Amino acid sequence: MSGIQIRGVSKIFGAGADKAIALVEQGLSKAEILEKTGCGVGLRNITLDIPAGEIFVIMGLSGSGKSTLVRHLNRLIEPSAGEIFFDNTNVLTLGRKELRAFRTNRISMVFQSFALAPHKTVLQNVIYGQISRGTARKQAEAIGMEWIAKVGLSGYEHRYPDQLSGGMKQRVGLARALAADTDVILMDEAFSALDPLIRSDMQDQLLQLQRDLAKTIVFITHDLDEALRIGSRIAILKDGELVQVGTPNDILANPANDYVARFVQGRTAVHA
Amino acid sequence: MSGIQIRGVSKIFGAGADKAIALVEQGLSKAEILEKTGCGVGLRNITLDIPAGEIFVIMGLSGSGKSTLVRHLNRLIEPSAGEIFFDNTNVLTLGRKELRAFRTNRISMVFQSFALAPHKTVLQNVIYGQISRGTARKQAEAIGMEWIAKVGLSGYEHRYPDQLSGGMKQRVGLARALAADTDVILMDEAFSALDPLIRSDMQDQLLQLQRDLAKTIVFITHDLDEALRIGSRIAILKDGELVQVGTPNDILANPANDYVARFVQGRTAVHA
Amino acid sequence: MFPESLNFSIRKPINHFVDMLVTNYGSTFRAISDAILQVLLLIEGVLRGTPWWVVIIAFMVLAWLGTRRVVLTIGVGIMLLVVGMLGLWDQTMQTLALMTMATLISVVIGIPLGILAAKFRSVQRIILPVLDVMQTMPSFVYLIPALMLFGLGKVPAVLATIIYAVPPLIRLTDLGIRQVDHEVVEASTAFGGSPMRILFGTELPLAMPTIMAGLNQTIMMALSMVVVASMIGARGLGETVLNGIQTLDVGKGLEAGIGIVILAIVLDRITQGFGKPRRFK
Amino acid sequence: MFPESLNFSIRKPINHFVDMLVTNYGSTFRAISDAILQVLLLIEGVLRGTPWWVVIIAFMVLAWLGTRRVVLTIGVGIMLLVVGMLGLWDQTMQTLALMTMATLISVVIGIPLGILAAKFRSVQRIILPVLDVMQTMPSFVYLIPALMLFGLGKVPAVLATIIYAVPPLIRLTDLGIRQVDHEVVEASTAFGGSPMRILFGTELPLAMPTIMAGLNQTIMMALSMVVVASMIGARGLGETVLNGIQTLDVGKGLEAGIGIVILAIVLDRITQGFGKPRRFK
Amino acid sequence: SYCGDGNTLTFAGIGWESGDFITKVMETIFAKGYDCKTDTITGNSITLENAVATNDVQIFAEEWIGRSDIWNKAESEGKVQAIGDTFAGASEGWFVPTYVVKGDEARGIKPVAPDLKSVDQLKDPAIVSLFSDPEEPSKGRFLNCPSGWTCEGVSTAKLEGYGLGDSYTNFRPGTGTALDAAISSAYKQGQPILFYYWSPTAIMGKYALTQLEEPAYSDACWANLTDPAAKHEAACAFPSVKVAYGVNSEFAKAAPEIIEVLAKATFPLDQVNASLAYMVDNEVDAAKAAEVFLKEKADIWGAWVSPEAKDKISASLN
Ligand SMILES: Nc1ncnc2c1ncn2[C@@H]1O[C@H](COP(=O)(O)OP(=O)(O)OP(=O)(O)O)[C@@H](O)[C@H]1O
Ligand SMILES: Nc1ncnc2c1ncn2[C@@H]1O[C@H](COP(=O)(O)OP(=O)(O)OP(=O)(O)O)[C@@H](O)[C@H]1O
Ligand SMILES: N[C@@H](Cc1c[nH]c[nH+]1)C(=O)O
Ligand SMILES: [Mg+2]
Ligand SMILES: [Mg+2]
Repeated sequence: MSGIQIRGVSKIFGAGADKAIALVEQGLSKAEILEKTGCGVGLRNITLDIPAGEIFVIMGLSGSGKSTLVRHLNRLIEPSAGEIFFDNTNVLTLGRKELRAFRTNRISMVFQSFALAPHKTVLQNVIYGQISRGTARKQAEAIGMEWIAKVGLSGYEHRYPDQLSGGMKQRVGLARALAADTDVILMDEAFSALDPLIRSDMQDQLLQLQRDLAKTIVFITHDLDEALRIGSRIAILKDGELVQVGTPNDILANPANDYVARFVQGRTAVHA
Repeated sequence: MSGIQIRGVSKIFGAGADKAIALVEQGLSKAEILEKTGCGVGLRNITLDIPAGEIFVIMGLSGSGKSTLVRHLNRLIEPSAGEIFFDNTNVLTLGRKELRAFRTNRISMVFQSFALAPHKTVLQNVIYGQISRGTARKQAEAIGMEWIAKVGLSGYEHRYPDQLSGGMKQRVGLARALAADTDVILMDEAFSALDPLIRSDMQDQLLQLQRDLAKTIVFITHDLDEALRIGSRIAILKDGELVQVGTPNDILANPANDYVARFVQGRTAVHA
Repeated sequence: MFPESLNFSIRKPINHFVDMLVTNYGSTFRAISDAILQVLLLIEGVLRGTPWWVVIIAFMVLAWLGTRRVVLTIGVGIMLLVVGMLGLWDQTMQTLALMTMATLISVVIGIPLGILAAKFRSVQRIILPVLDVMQTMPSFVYLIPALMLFGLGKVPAVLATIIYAVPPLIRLTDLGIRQVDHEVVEASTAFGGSPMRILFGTELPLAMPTIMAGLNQTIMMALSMVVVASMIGARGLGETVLNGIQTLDVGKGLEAGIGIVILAIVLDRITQGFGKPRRFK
Repeated sequence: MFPESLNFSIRKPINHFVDMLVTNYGSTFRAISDAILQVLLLIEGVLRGTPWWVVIIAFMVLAWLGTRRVVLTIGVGIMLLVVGMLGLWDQTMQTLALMTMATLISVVIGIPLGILAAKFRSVQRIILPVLDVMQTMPSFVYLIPALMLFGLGKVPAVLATIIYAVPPLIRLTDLGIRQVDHEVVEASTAFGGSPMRILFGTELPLAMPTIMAGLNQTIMMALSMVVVASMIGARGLGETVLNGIQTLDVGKGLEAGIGIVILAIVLDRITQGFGKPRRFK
Repeated sequence: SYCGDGNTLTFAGIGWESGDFITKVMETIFAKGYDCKTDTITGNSITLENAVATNDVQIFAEEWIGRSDIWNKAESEGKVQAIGDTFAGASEGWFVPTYVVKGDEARGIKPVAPDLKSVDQLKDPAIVSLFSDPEEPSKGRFLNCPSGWTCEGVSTAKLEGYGLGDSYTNFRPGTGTALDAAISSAYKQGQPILFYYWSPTAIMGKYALTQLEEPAYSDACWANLTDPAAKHEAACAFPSVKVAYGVNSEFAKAAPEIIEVLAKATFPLDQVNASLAYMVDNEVDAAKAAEVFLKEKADIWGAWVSPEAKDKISASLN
């Protein structure tokens, strides 16, 4: 297991990406490029190693490109430039079949906006990954029920998403990703809608997963406490750029710049 | 200004609410009722006073009925039982016209799931409340641009929601509610998708609003720090029931029961 | 087969009823008919009175305004030119007048009814079987009495076209509005949007793709009625088709048929263009 | 009007082409025709051979299975009984056989084509104008050559019905799939769903209301072709309508028209029932 | 006069070839010779007959008298009347293509039923299988007149009267067009086909057809055949038909000068056939055939009109 390597990845949204990417290289700011070309800069020239078997936390301002970055890892988004390696194979060169196999077996995701199938019950949503992989329905359901219980939704397995509260939907998304039992789990603000009790419970489960099964977890959060608690390593983004990567202590002790310092200031007192 | 009084409000979701409400009165648990009738218990017999001019925080486990409760306040949901008074008028007896006037002038809302109009630009979304009220478009746009700037989205005013990140969408929802300039603002996890910097900025703005303009703000959050920082009063829900209401210090000092104690335990050390 | 002892028939009462209508109210219906006819003749007069190249340019301008697509705009011009070159210009203008009127009335009737059906379950309950009847009752069954009441020609043709063509617009307006994301509507409601504002500002724009699919079907079905229209004496392309097929002249029928298809495509592309939100043009 | 000097005509070549086809390839087409006919006769044989009450019960059972609604099930029974009592049982069964076949083939062709159109812009580009032609080219223009090639009767009737009725199904399948929430599809993709699984598990179920609106239109339009079908010799209700209107017997035409409407409603309600997700039954 | 008062003279735009041709001729005569504003409204015959009754249409140029219910009713109510004879000698009957009986060497078709002469031979199983109906292979197919025409009822009655009901399907195409298409298709492919047809028509002129013999016409037999309620135990040939100009009665009163022309305007049957053949051979439409007829046959139509009208018409043709 050699983790994920991101090499020089940039992403431009909108038509005319070529022109915009040239401006990116000239070092124009995100706002300037938006004004000049109408293109949004999602990421600019990110190079980053995500080691296997760790919980890797990504933080940053709203709109700084966190979701965009993790969506590159399972190729929901194609980069405008750059390369991504997963266990030394370039993810961008995978054929359609390989990509599918990669997605079923190696990588799963919790979506920031939940993205549940509205026509499926909680249980059907949760076992989607297993079924895609070809697991027998019975067995998949057993796995699914287990995870539904673990996220505290027992009794709701035959309900539909529109009958659930926001946090419950998020937990369905969580159970779906966890039930898929992949090596890597991408978690885009996966706990943002949870109350503190359930949230800390979930954090514990995540830590346990990582410890027992050596899962690689890429975790986006806005909660510094959470980041410090579960992250082996933290990356901080700003306006699509990588500002700093390091262990929690590194970052608390030596913030790379003012931005990072402000970002972590609230908590330094508590944990440093 | 005499705030909002909630009197014995219960809400049952699903067909056969009558039967379920009888069971609620017999004191059966939410899970039992779900199993017996297939009905979800949203709220059970809530009686609560929300004073005017305060930031009133609602907390509770995911699925405990917080969203359901605030949706009663602007009558997006009709209660199965109970009454709601706003400045001493029963909201439930408002006619269609009065209800509309009430919504345009008195109460606005930030939705947990954002609920932005996908076919409208950021600006058009933000000024919706003002336009509904009959403000001239020019003036409404001036107000809108101001709030867009305040939530940090300048430059995005002519973008569409699907071009924004999660947190940016949430800020559009926020700006929409604030631009409506109503006496009461319902905020359903309005900051959940924001990073700490923007979040604390928003908290400051909220406090300022409350102080300067004496707005009544009903604020749902999962972040105890936030609740303690901005809340004049905190209510805690569990399984649709009101467990405790009080000032932050009350609750930290004298948790009504074990549940509340566990809920606040993480932070007691810091703030008590 | 089915036992004859159970049979009953409504033939005679219906026939007597029709007879009675014709005998006693014929003149009333004629008066109505004349009023409609005046409007029709006006549209037709304009279309036929204008030089052909002005009409073509006008349509190209419309296509451009609606779609902002160069290829399509030129395509519209070429297609209309082909119609002219096939020697069908005058017939095409007559058919166009009829179809424009029928389509306009269909929109004016169809969208509001579709909205009502979406808003009130009771309206939907009543309207759906009526639409089934309108779409499947063979036109001639009601055309014959209509003919006796309104006389031969354009007026019953417009009526029949509307009856046949309006249902998909109603159905798809209904469907489109019902499918609009409930949360977005809820947000508009929460901000005190009036029913009208919600309808025009949120529901209709979001339902637009489905409604436009309905309008597309309405136009297609209206143009599929052109031949039936000329069976009851409406001039235009249908007449040429009818003449072609009655004399087994497939080529002649095909030429006029092509004219009808071109009209359909031109009307459809222009209306679809106007229905598309500006953002995606 | 349009200057005659610009005119051209495709009449003669077309007519000669049709002549040539009929003269030289008549037997090939006849063979195809016979194959289709066998299937049709089989369906018809079953429907006409079964006692009427068995047919009614079978339809009621289907209605129940599809909708689980008592009133509707009884309604279907009563409507079919009315058809029988109007003395139209045998004709209705003949028409039903034709319509069942046409609808089945339309579904088999229409939904896959709609899916392809939704998936590939190029397919959509090609298919849309073809659908315009299919819907608006007057049936008789292609029916005349068709019946010269396939012979008079049921086979060209089925073909014409399919040509006319399949477009809305294709269009609305296309639209429905395009409208499916992009995020849900993305989630399925992220979990490695195969294109087939995404299609059948996510896109089709979510597009179902729109696709069913298409099927509804297809059934309506198929039944609106019943009279045209009998103009080329297909037996059944259309023949009765035709006979009624050609002798100005509005009552007779109306009775048979009611039969057609009833068939439409019965077929529509049953298929809509099966298309509705179990959750909402 | 009617036209002089600015009235429009509207013709029924009847679609079949002879109707189309005659309408075009008469329209030109009145437009050019009598300065009428003329017009033609297309439609199927039933709607047009009705339109004559309501005076939306004034002249129906080829009305087969006494055969359409709607016409009969309008006539009995005095709303319409028949004027003159459009042509004499129209005929109808049951036909097979001549190659069925005699073969066609040029096309390599062998006679499949060399002895077939009369309707009573149709019962012969060999003949039945010759005309086999693909939709009901055990029976033969008799291609009747279009559904709803008077001739359809009569031929249906005859089928019963000749005892052919069990061995033939009574196949009614819905329209004349379908009937024509079926006949031309079979003819071009050299297939056997048994059908009802009439003259004058383009098909009759274009194809070699053989009429099957039937028992002699009698009034009693005809009365039985035309009564749909009666039982038909025997049958007989069609009578000769009267084809006339159908006009609205009010119009007839208002326009005696036009009625006078119509009363005289009888087309010789062979002339109609010749014009129809001209249309087919040269692939031209009825308008062209009418023009040629007017140019070349002034001796025929000249007798129908006043001398000055004749001059005006002739002048307009050059
Ligand atoms: N439309 C609905 N149909 C059925 N049950 C519903 C519906 N909406 C909410 N519920 C149920 O009501 C309960 C309370 O939901 P609510 O959305 O109020 O929770 P919440 O406190 O806001 O939770 P969260 O923090 O997760 O947003 C939940 O058990 C939920 O399943
Ligand atoms: N589909 C899109 N089209 C155009 N711009 C986009 C699109 N998706 C994202 N962006 C832009 O890319 C930038 C980064 O977005 P991203 O969703 O990655 O932010 P994020 O860091 O996840 O923010 P948040 O914390 O708010 O979720 C934003 O400026 C956004 O406007
Ligand atoms: N349609 C008329 C005239 C006609 C007979 N044959 C051909 N045309 C009839 O049935 O009597
Ligand atoms: Mg994000
Ligand atoms: Mg909530």
